Amino acid sequence: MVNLANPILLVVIPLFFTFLIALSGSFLKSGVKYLPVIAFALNIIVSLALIPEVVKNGMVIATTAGFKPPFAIDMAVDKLGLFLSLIASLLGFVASVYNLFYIDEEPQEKFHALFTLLVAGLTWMIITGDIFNLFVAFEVTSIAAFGLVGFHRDKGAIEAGFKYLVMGSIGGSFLLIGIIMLYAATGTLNIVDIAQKTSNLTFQQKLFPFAMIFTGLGIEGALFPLNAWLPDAHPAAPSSVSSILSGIMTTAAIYAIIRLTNTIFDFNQIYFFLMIFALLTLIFGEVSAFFQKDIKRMLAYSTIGQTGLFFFAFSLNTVNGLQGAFMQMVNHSLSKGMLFLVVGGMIMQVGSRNIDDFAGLGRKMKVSSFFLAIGAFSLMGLPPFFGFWSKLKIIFAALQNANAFLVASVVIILLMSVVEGAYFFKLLQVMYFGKQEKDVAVKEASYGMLFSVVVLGTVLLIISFYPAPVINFMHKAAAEIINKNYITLALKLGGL
Amino acid sequence: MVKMILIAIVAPLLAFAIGLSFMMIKRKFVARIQRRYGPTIIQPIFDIMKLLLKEDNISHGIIFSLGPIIAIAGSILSVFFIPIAGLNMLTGSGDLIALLYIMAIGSLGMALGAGDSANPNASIGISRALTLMFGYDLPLVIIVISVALQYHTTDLSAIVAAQANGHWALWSLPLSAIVGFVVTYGALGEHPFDIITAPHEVATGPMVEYGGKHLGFLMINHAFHLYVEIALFVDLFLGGASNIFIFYIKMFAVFFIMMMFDEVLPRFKIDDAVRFFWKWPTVVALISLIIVLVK
Amino acid sequence: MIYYVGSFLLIALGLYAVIIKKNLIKILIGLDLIASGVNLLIISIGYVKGGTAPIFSRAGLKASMMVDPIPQALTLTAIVIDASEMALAVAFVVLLYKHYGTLDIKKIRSLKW
Amino acid sequence: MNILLEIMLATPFIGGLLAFIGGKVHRWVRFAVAVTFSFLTLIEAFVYYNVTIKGVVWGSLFGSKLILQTNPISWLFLFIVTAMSFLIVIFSIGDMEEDRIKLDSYYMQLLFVEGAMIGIVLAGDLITFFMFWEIMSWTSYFLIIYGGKKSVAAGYKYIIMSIIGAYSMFIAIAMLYVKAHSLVYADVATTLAHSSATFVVWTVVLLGIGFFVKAAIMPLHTWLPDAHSEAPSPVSPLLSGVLIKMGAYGLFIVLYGFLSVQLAGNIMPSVFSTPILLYIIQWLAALSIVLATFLAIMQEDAKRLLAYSSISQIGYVVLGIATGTSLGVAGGLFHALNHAIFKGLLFLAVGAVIYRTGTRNLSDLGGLVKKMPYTFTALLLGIIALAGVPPLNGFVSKWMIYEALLQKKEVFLLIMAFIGSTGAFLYVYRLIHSIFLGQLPKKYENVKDVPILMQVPIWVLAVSTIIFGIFPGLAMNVIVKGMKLFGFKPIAYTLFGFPQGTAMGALKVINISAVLAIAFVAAWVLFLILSKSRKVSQYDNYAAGQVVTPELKYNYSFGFYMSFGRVIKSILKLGIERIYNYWVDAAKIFGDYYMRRVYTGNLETYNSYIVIVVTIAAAAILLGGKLW
Repeated sequence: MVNLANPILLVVIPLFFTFLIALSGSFLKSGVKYLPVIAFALNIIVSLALIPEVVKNGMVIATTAGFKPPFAIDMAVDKLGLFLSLIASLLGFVASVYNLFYIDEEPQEKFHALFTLLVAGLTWMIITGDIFNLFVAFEVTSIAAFGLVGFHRDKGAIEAGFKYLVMGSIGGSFLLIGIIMLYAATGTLNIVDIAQKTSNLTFQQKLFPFAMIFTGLGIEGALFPLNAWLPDAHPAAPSSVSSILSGIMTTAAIYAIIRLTNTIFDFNQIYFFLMIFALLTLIFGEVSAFFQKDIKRMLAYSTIGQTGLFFFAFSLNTVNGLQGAFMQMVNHSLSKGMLFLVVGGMIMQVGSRNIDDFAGLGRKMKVSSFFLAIGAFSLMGLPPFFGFWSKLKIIFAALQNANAFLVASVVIILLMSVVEGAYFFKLLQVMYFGKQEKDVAVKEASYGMLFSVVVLGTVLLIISFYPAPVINFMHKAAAEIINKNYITLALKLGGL
Repeated sequence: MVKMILIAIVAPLLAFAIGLSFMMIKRKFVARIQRRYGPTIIQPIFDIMKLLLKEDNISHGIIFSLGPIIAIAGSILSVFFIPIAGLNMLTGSGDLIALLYIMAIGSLGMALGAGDSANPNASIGISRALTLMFGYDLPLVIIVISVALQYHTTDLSAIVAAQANGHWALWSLPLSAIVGFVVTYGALGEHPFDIITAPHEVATGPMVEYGGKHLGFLMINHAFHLYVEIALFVDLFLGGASNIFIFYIKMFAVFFIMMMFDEVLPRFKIDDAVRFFWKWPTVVALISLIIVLVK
Repeated sequence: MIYYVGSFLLIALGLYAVIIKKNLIKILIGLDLIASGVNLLIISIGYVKGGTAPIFSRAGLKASMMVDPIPQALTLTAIVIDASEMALAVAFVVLLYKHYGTLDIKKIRSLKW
Repeated sequence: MNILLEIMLATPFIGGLLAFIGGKVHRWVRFAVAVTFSFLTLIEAFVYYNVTIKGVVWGSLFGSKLILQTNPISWLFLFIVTAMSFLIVIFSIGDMEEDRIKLDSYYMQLLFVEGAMIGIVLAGDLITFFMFWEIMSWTSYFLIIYGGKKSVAAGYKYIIMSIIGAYSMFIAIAMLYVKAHSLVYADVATTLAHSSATFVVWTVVLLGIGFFVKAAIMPLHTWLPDAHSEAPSPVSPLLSGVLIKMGAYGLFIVLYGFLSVQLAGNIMPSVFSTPILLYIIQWLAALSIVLATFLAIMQEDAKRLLAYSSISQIGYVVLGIATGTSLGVAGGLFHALNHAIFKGLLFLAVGAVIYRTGTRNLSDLGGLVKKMPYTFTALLLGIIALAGVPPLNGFVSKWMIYEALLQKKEVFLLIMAFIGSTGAFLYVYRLIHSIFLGQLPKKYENVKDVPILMQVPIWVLAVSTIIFGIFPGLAMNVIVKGMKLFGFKPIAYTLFGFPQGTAMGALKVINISAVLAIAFVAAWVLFLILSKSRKVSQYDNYAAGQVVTPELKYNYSFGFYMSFGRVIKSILKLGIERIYNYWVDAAKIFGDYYMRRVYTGNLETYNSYIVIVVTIAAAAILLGGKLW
């Protein structure tokens, strides 16, 4: 019996399937699209199997190649990593189910291979315990994403893909510089090992790699002003890909920043700057989203805004703040992932991305519209959806030990929430109460696509109405990160 | 019990008699001012009798007929809340503030009936009546408040009692009394405030469609109206009275002064009337109110 | 030291090309310059002057003489990644030229706001 | 007994879902479920009549307990919510017909709004309160936009203003949470008792903004006229009668549940023996009363007129609640009940008219008294109550508020309150005159009175105006008992009114109504004794010799108070909405301008952003981690 509770499987399974898809594409043809579903179903099983282990020990560490850390590449899954990888697998699973009915453009096998690779890379990024592996995962994700953004090969997609590629590879280079500087300073690549050795570095010695890593990951994590590729790339990509990009990729990148900042770079001076970044991201994201006519572009800008929100919560650098950030991450991953899937189905039916053409969809695509409304409400932070709890937590955390700046930030956040409400309600009222001029034959999306949406929506609804487990879990996870339990646990479990 | 029933019957009749007497006097008085001989002094009684006993009455509907009835019912109700000559009647069931609203019942009922006639003149008349009411209500409530604050009560009988032995509010609140006089004058709709009925413009306004017994009821109502307004002024500022004769004399004095003004003044435009009430009477009343507050 | 300066100069040059140059191919060259600069940086970190490969079985090799092997491994990985990225980028440029008929980045801005 | 609180809270939500599912089966299933569950809620509400339950814990969040509670004050609002919802559901069955409007989720939303409002009044801590507050906002938004094209814009304005108000509350709640880590009402009260004056004022102001938006107190009222007038007929009474009362309830809880008059008086200066904060609230309420009355007088649209009247009447509620004396607060709370009754009645009656005629433009209507006599009578009772004329219910509560103000010598506020009431004569008369009196337009000659399902709720409310007018003690039983819990001295009252000593005068409404009835009967008898009158056609009219025909629009109904409008011209010009629009437009232009300069679509610009960030980072490194 294979021990399923091995984090390496989370990466290896989808990677294996990636190659399988690429290889078998020529003779399996239409069958190839089922492979990602299997891959991510397996991934979900692995993640679930990891749960008892992680709960028992606090962390599961797997090493490769028979070495002991720090020389071996290791995968370390702690509570938060597990949760995020679970969400990544779930989102990958539902999106690949969605793809069965969504992708009809050739070359299919390449799309599915890249798609599997994308999620594999993201999972890898989340669970890796090795800083260079982080870079590799980052690049794997990026390259898969570049390809997927340009998948439609029309004017917009190519342009968006190219812009993304240029910015992404610059980001990758900066990330690599940062990693190398860390290696130069400490002589190791294992995160825990680095963390132990950075304590005798000067502030500037730490700041330089941090700045580089921050820039690199910030490009992927959609921080203002590094996020200019995002509003182009998300709409251009196929909707299932947008769902992954928006739902997991920004989250994963921000997660990496959080992990590295808290574990390796142990400084307090920097958070103020991060907060300014976060607020700018929030403001520009939400305000820009307000002016959009293209629905996917609007959601993309909204992603930027949400990123700003949870990055702000992280930059508070308190247990409560981190807890709020993680809750918001979960909320954003699920709701935004779901929204993109819903919208993809709608665009298929309507044949346009213009919001005005969505008029009257509320009556024709009832299930889709219903879940779109739920996702939008959760993002706006309206009760009783999960976004409400996370927003509550973030504001509570922000006002802890409040000074004038924090109070002003809270006011900005809430103002931006109003803006968010403004555009989401505009969308909803166009959908439900707008009059369609053109007489398009619109029907409900296919059951397979709805299945994905319903699964995500159900998960969102479940955590909305029973938020306590998630909230408590996130509290523990946040406390572990702040208290550097990651290091002690990793040391105990031989992660070093 | 018998006394109560007696009062219940006598009070409205008395009020009606007083009001009627004023109507009679006025016809003659105005004629004399205009160098006419004028009708016989009991002409209003003849008028009312004639109207009530007319055999051909026309009506535009139930609401139309209800109008005068509600008007009279409202006026009779008001009579019971104004203490007269030591009789407090129902003042324990409704104070000055309640009275202000009770006095409105009649006019609103009247408005309802007149509105149903579908005659534009009637509607315009009501529009004017309500606007004018809005106009004089502002100074009216201010002086009511000043009186209430002066005597620390809104109970009208207590106010009257506090003014016994010549401690009239007229002396302690002279400014309020003046405004009160103007307001009462406006409420009675005499010149220059006869905008509501203005025969030359809106053909007697709300009453334009009424005739026969309806109009007779309205004339009866007018008598009550005269009584209620002037009696309220007397109670508020002239200390009421211990017996009916003194009360009548005081009322007559007020009415007499009013007649002096009547017929020598032209007519306001409705918005000018409102502006007038919201300007000088309000300012003077406010000054008086502030004096009470500070004191 | 000179390696560090050189590598950073390369990176700066690449950034310059990426920002200032209008031609898509030149931008790609800029990207490649950045990547090369970074690779050079990695190599130079592990480099020991006069050092040699860290083969433990070879007799008489002192630890101070050994070149750190990890950066070299890293560089190899990075080169592979760069290469694949570049391939993808060139493919994009070809498609862009097909769609827009130009290589001027200033003219390729149908997506904005 | 206690678990019933949770059941009661859940009932409308379950009912809503069932109604939605049942609606798929058949429309009558939907109706039946909606009626059953709203009735069930009403019954459950009566279980708690005059019962006080403190703290049923139903959860916990971030270390703060989530609590449901009830007391007589809550019950008062609970009663308003459940009773009105039940009546509105019944009315909706008649009014909202399948062929006129799509009904999928109408009853679900209706019951959800009810449930949310029940949640608000039963909440025992601020998180529960805030949660249901937000749920109420968005569920009611969906109800408003059922009204068609125009209502969408109105609903949009409503939801945006609601969100702004809610977030203002949110900041205050977060401040309180951070201070005490518990948001249970009792803990909040102790927190505030040990806080600085600045903190208290900020808390109250921020919470107050949220409540004032919902209660539409004057500078924050701009959503109400649009939303109330554009919403479907059965929804308007829910909004006007019930929903805006939640703001008043919240204000009551904050002012007297958290703070108290003594406490407020200790930490801030007093004017007219009222803490200055309360005094400012009173002024805002009084301004609402007067200005909204002026605006209502000038309206040409029946529902808009009632909407402005709602702003004015809620002003009385808030004015009463903010007096801080037993009499005034009791008056304010009583007026909340009364306003729910008579404004619900008026909106339903106007809704009935709209149902039959399809218009709410006052100058298009007229003469309907002959066609819809029952609706007319009910509406007549409603306007009498609204105008505050005895013996109906509006009079009693207004009288209490006047007396309370007079006792405190707050004369300027009192004058404004009086003016609002006299102004109400003008607009209510306009309403009944233009709809029911005067000339009957030819196109409405075949109009019938509305079906029985719509009559019933209207008449239940109409009878209530009489009952609560003549027996104010019925409501006082609850209010006085509840106010004792909040530290108010109980006021003396009888079933029929207030004895001498409670206020500066006495009141016994039953005597007023009895004498009025006798006088009416006497006058009527006299009228009947006299020779019978002959009914003539409306067109047989004094028209200076002209012949009036049905084709001619003879009635005077457009611009009824035009001359009065000239008097208040300068006041009408003040447009708060214009100021808001100006700022919103400015913000939009500003936002658009910057967005266009950031996301230019030019790759070079984007790349230079990266370089800028790196440069800033490099500068930070060179400066030793400090940029300033």
